[in-house]
Amino acid sequence: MTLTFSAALPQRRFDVSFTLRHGETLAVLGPNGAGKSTLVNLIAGLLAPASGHAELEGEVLFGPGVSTPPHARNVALLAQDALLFPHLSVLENVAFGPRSSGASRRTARSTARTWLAEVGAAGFEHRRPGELSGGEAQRIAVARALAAEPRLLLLDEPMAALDVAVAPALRSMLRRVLAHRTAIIVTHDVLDAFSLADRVIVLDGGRIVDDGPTRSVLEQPRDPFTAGIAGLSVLHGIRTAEGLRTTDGDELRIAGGEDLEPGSACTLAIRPSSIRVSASRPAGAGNALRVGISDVEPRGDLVRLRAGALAADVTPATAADLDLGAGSTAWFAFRAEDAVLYSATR
Amino acid sequence: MTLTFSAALPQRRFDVSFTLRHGETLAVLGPNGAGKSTLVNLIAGLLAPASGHAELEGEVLFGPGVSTPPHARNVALLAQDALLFPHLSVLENVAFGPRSSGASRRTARSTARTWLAEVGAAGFEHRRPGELSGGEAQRIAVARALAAEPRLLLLDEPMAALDVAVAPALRSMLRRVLAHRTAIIVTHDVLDAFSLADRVIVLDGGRIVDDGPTRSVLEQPRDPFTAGIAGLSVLHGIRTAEGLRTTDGDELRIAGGEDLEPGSACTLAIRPSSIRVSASRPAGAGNALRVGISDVEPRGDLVRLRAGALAADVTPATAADLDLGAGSTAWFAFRAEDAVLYSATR
Amino acid sequence: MKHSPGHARVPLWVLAIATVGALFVVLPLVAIVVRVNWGQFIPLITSESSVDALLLSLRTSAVATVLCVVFGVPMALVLARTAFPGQRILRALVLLPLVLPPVVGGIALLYTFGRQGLLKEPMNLFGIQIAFSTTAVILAQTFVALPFLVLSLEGALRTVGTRYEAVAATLGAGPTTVLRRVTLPLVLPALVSGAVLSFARALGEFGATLTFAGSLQGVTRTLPLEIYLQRESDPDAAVALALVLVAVAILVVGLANQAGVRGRFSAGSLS
Amino acid sequence: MKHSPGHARVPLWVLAIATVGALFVVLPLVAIVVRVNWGQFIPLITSESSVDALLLSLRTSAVATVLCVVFGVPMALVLARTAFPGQRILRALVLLPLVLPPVVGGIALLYTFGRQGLLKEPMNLFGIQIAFSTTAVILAQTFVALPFLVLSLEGALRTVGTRYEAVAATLGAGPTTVLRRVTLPLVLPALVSGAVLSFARALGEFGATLTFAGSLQGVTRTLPLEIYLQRESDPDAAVALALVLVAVAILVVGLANQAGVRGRFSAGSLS
Amino acid sequence: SAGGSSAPGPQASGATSASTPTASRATAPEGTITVFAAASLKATFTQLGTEFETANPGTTVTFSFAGSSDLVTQITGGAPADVFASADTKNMTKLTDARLVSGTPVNFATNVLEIATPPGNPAGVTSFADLANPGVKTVICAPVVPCGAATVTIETATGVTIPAVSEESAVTDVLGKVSSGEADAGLVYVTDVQGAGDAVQGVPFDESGTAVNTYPIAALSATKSAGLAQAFVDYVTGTEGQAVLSAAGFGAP
Ligand SMILES: Nc1ncnc2c1ncn2[C@@H]1O[C@H](COP(=O)(O)OP(=O)(O)OP(=O)(O)O)[C@@H](O)[C@H]1O
Ligand SMILES: Nc1ncnc2c1ncn2[C@@H]1O[C@H](COP(=O)(O)OP(=O)(O)OP(=O)(O)O)[C@@H](O)[C@H]1O
Ligand SMILES: [Mg+2]
Ligand SMILES: [Mg+2]
Repeated sequence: MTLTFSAALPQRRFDVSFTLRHGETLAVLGPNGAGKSTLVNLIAGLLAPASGHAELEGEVLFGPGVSTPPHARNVALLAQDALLFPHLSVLENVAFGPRSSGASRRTARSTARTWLAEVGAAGFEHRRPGELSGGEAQRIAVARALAAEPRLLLLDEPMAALDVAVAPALRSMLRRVLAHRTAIIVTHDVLDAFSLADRVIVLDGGRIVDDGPTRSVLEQPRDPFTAGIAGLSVLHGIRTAEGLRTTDGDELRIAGGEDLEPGSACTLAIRPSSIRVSASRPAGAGNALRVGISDVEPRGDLVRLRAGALAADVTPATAADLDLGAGSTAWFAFRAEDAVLYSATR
Repeated sequence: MTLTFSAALPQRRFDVSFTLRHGETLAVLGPNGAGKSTLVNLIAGLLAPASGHAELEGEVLFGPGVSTPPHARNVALLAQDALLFPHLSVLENVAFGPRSSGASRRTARSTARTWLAEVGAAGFEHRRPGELSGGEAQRIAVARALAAEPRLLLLDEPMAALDVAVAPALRSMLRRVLAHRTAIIVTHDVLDAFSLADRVIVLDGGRIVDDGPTRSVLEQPRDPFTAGIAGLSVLHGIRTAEGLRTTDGDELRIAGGEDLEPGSACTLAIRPSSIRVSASRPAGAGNALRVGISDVEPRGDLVRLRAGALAADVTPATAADLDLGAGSTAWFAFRAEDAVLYSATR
Repeated sequence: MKHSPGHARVPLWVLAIATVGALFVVLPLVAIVVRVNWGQFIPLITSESSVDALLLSLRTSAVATVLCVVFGVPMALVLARTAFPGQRILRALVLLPLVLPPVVGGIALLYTFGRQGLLKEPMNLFGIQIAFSTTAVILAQTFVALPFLVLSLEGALRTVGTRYEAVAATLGAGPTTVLRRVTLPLVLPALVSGAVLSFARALGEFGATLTFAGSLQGVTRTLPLEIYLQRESDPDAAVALALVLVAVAILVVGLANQAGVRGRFSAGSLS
Repeated sequence: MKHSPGHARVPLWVLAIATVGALFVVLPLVAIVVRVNWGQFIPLITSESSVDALLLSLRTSAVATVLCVVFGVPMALVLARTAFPGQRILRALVLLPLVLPPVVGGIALLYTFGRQGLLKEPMNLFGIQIAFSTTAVILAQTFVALPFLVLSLEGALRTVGTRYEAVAATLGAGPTTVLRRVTLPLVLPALVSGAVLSFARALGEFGATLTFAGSLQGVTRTLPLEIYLQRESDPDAAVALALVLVAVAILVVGLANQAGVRGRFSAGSLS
Repeated sequence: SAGGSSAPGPQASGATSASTPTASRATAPEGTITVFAAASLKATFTQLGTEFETANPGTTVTFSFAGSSDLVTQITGGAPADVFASADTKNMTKLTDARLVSGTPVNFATNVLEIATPPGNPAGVTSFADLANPGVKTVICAPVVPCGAATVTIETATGVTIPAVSEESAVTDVLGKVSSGEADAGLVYVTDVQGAGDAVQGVPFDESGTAVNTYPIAALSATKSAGLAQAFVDYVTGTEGQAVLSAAGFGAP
């Protein structure tokens, strides 16, 4: 294990343990206030835990009575704010890490130039941070963290301020770089998780609520938050002979999931595009649920209807025909073969 | 017109004019450094233009020799940074606007409570900004801007730090609120534009490169940036009898677009999911282009292949079969009826 | 970062040098304490003239501090938030009372507010007589203490920047509201420490008072003047009184620090 | 905001009060200028003793300022960046030389570094003789000027916060590197203005020097002492010299301001 | 000014016998001495020093002028003084008590009080009794300093009580208040009035004889140039010295 981490911080109701292998990239997902930034700040040494123990490549980061200072941890952190040093030029900002680890001014600058080119900011070398737009500053901050060549790279929402024209380029650069690195990336974007991470942990309220390989966590999400960012709806319930009895008492017929014990806790996932919406109970033997619409959200050529944890995409024409609005009721139906059933425990 | 705006700021190569009707919500899109924040700061009075003139509901904001101070403009700005006043509690932060416009402490607080509830932050009233996570702070900042009840509301990427669990709720709240308001929202997210804005302007390099109703701008994008965030690929060319001759010289057959003059400049838009990818020229009379793959990006259950301005989504299995990587070549094919052809000028 | 790790934030060599510096300031105090005639301490400091001097000093310094805040805050704001030709010269002039040997400062005040001074005519017109009055003491103290407030506040205003003020303005707050509800609260710690500095400087003021206001028990003879006078006849009393002055100063500074710390907020955290 | 709109940033009433405050500081200077015997000005200020005094003042104040920076920066860092029991008391003690009437300060120094002082034995051991030498002048000036540097720097350090230092640490910069490349550059404007304040205070120092260092031409008689002495016999010369002191101070402060402004960067912008 | 071009280096302040650049001619007595003298002696002693140096080539006399009690504090604290000239006997006694004086101090001058008024005497003060008028703003020395003690003595002798607006701690400060026109009258020494020239106007009064202030001078035991120090003391108390002092308004001892 490259990183073993276990720490508690009761003031923030934070208590998390996990390990990370060498070269592995971990995505940390979770809603606002889940403790994602707390986690990376603890590893970086900017916060001290109340109790716990962490090691990186055999060296103790913190433990009972010990705490390695941040600069000796070999961990670089890119925070939500770019926090470029306002008194240094962009080039000197990026050269800061190499200089700090003893490189000559010349070497540090050429390293910095390389990384600036990598993030597509080669022309900004002599600007001051105050003269950059929000996204530009964030790109420079990415370059600065990478130029420090840390053993463990921590990225706290590095793409938050990036536009779609820049994000793919930066994402593919990060993918190239993170392939050889141990890294933890905090993100709200499922695409970052898919394209950058080998593994995902999902935090909520300061605890790990899901943990596993990226694909299985995101395709078989255990909780509504993960389902939400994966673009799925989930329903929880008990395995029955035919399929699932939901916690609301609806009986559903589902194909697959034969390996699951009847009576065991199960989760069902379904894409919003697989759900058909109608005003009255649809004819036929398919699965159908009577739901109250909680929200109607236009999404370009479609309209997304939310009903609690479930979502359905319909055309604007359908939405208008059914005269659906928040507060009205409708029937959501789907075919047995469109849903995925899996165990509620990983 | 509620807002007429025309301003130039040569230091930032910024030169933009537009008007906004009462109750209209305008989305401002554009890559990093396009001048979006510059635009809103000019309207808010935090930047002074080199030249230009602007009026809001008949009152001059700025003009040759005049400049209304920010506090008298009746314009509230929510910036990219939350910038909550660190010395005030969350409640006092939100009550700041009402207090400033003369409300009693009591009234201002109750207004503040209302708006805090609207953004789902009712429990945070007595916290200090230093004790909030990034996303929590941003939600409070939204409430603070709304509580000021401005004539014009400026939102500079209000959702940038929000997670997917919170964003839909906030977005539907904003939709409700913006329906009765004149507002300008800077965003990188096409969903914000679709769900909140009546009209869109696209900035690039300090100029307006596209302008029009939300749907037409996003569904018939003129430039690659807009196409990118709308999830489309665009090709530019000249209308021919059968379809389009691209700027690269490829001849394409396209259904529709009969109203376009042969020989006129046209744009073709297509979804990445409508493109089939093969290693050799596909049989049949469909449209096919030989392209060099520039990037391969895993996206959950799909892989997105980028080839210049074009993108295609394939399954990981297909990607593996074709052994595609950055630098390899492939054929992109699509059916005539899957593409949309429209005039390059709006 | 509120919960900062326990490890030292400053290099060790910094700690070492700081210790030497602190000793340099603290040792002289120790030297005074050692020399005090403790047997006679209470009678020495409770003599009528000593008590009069202490009370006068506290009263005048308090009023001078208020004047410093009233005039110093606007001056700092003008220096930090506006730009006009000659501003640099004005800032240098405001520093003047710091560099002026107090005796020269006293002469300058005399030449200005004295009976034969620059403002002789307007003052005669209103029948104002400042010389040899407690008012003169307060003026002298304000004159030497004002720069402390202006400079510490101006620095803080520049460091805080104008971002929060800009946000407040877009929320509809006029300049006065911004000042009252955003700017001043943000620089409160600096304002408190500037006021404490001013108070301390006013409390210790000697030369300008002597030259400008004279030295009459209960009217113009502040504690430093009393100490100076006692030295002639009774060095023990002078040392004892000096210690009282030090104690009062430490008390005030300590209390103000506490208030300042309570009013201080974390400037933000990394995440 | 770099390109701030042209409208005034401060309310008008603030401007009005600030003007009154500025007049209060500037008028006494005008009064002095008016009283100078301009016909005799050059001969008065170029007498040998005056030139000696001016040169001595500049030399000692420069050395004192260097000492203030050397010891004051670490002290400010320790006060702003560490927490230890008794820190509040230490901060109050550092303020001490501000409140101590300079004469008392001089006595305290004499009690510490004098022939019969607290450090008599270690100093005799090394054969060090400080009192009544130029070294004593420098010590006295450093003693009174040190708090200026410490306090203005400590305030700036607190205002800047530790976010940038935290980022630098995660990039591998050790405490000394962080100090040199991040902390000090960020507070450079405050450091410069603190040093200027110290220099100005050292230049104007009078009471402690007189008591601790004596008044020997070319050795310990600095400009303020010369002015005090001249006043007795030749008030014209005293006023002329006072004006020279003021001019030197304004020059230094002006130059430093310029340097400070050049070194100052915008603390960030809204967007 | 005093001391000529002989600005002694720091080492000279610790060792008074050290040679200085101007003391290269080898004649006896030679060397450098430092004289600590009361501030009121500045003008006369500066002149005496120059004359002494001319009379004794190869010698240098430097001065440190301050209030007598300041000087006593400094000498007690180890200041490198060879000769001390005090403005009163009380301060000299402090030094003899501390055994810092070699031999016995010699009185070399006396001084009496005089009324000083601004030029033109705006309040029309003509006698000591006029000072009792509350309309006359009078500044005097505080009783604890020599000139103040003298004032009290005269007040007691005459039965006149002065409602002073200020009790200063030094003659200089009294003089400053008067010369600036701030006060209508001040009580200072005759020599101070004379030394201030046109800045003030003197009003002598008969009762001044009831309080005569005596100036003692002595060589100090710490001196390393006892011969030169004694030579200077002798010079001051001798005919040349007395002539200069009496020209400045001092009385004979
Ligand atoms: N300085 C602080 N003091 C006390 N509590 C804090 C502080 N900073 C954050 N918290 C609390 O700790 C919890 C975790 O915060 P954290 O910043 O780690 O969340 P996050 O997962 O990074 O959220 P986001 O997605 O909004 O950045 C939240 O409940 C937050 O309110
Ligand atoms: N203070 C400044 N001084 C000079 N140029 C600046 C300053 N701030 C921004 N710029 C430049 O002005 C241009 C527009 O910046 P602006 O902040 O408006 O971009 P933006 O569209 O908001 O970008 P983003 O999406 O990254 O926030 C950019 O080229 C930027 O480099
Ligand atoms: Mg966070
Ligand atoms: Mg922006």
